[in-house]
Amino acid sequence: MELYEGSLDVKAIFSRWLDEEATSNYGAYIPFVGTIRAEDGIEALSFDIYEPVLLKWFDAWQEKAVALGAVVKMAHSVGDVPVHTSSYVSAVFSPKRRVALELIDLFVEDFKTNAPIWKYDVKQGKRIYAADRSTPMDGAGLLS
Amino acid sequence: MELYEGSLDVKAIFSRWLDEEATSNYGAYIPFVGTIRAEDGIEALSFDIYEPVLLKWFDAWQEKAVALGAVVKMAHSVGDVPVHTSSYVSAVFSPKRRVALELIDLFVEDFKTNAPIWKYDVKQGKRIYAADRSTPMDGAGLLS
Amino acid sequence: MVKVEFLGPIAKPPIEIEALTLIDVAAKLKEDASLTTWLDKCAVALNDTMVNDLSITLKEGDKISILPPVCGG
Amino acid sequence: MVKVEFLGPIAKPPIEIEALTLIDVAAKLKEDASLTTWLDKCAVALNDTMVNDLSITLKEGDKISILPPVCGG
Repeated sequence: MELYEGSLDVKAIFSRWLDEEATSNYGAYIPFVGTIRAEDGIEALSFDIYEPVLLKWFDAWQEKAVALGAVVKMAHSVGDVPVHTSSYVSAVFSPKRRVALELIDLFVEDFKTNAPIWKYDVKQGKRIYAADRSTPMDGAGLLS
Repeated sequence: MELYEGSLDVKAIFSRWLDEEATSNYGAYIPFVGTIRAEDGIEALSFDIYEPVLLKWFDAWQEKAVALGAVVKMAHSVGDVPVHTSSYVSAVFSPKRRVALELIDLFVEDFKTNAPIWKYDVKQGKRIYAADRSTPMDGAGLLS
Repeated sequence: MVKVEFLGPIAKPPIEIEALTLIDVAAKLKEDASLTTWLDKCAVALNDTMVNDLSITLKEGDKISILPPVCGG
Repeated sequence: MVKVEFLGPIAKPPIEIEALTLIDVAAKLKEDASLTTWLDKCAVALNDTMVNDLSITLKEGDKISILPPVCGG
């Protein structure tokens, strides 16, 4: 789990992860790279992260991955990330392709729902919470 | 569609594809990297490819991808590829993550069934057809 | 006393309140009009572990985090 | 005359035969004992397009490719 101020150096992250597992005998490596799209006149997206809960969320996924003989990795940006640069890379390494293809899908989708990260559009220098694209986490409404 | 003699330079391919689509406004980039596992005492795998049919297979996938607003890319090795090096990289770029996650799965699975590529184990310098891991293509048995 | 912190876009400073369970916390937070639109969409962590049970007994110094809807990536 | 080529592990040189349809090609190939274990597992391309219909009419110079089970990646 890696957090960075601003845009990710996607090539460096991809390459380092490849090197880290170069002799682990995994047959499949599937990264997912998320890049900021230019839309609705935004200059950038900006992110807040609550790191303690993110780390627990990630560790729980790592346990699931290891139980399948696989491993997961993740990097995310904190703060502003300009359009056409990347804020998110996650990856699965696994001996077999089916496990890798299924795990990257579940990992990315659960990330979207349950990773404690808040997204803001940046327009004319102002940060606007992306309420319409945000999802209540599992268990939301407990105090209502 | 790119074919190379021997192992793929995965980092260079990943980075070049990223650069090629740097301003295409895709939000999701999912590569699949296939690496030769050390197992059953093999030194390498070796590949034969029938390029004319592979190109048509790939072009048909590119059409499907474009219809979904996405694009696919692929690189594969010809000849011997030593263990712990990579023989196959494919990728999907798409505006949205669901399309990308579903397309990479379908693309890789159809590749395994219908790309005209033959795999051999290399043991003590000898090439042995991987018959037990090979799959008859769609329409097999037409002449039997 | 337990500490309640509001994460991300809620943009509200942390508060300290008396509470024996999350039921007490819920009652207290419902008194705050600025939270009305948030509470039904927010998840809750106790000492950085996500929780789903209002009856958990709280102890002095516990940290309760209020997590609004998320959108990483 | 049409040309029949055998791809990948079949490791057999191409042949030229007289054939009006793929039915003729099938009949000819079945005479070759070395192909017995291959034909039921092989797919067929005509001039590099995969085909699924035995009744296609062939013309002089057509290329028929016999594709054994594959395993890329």
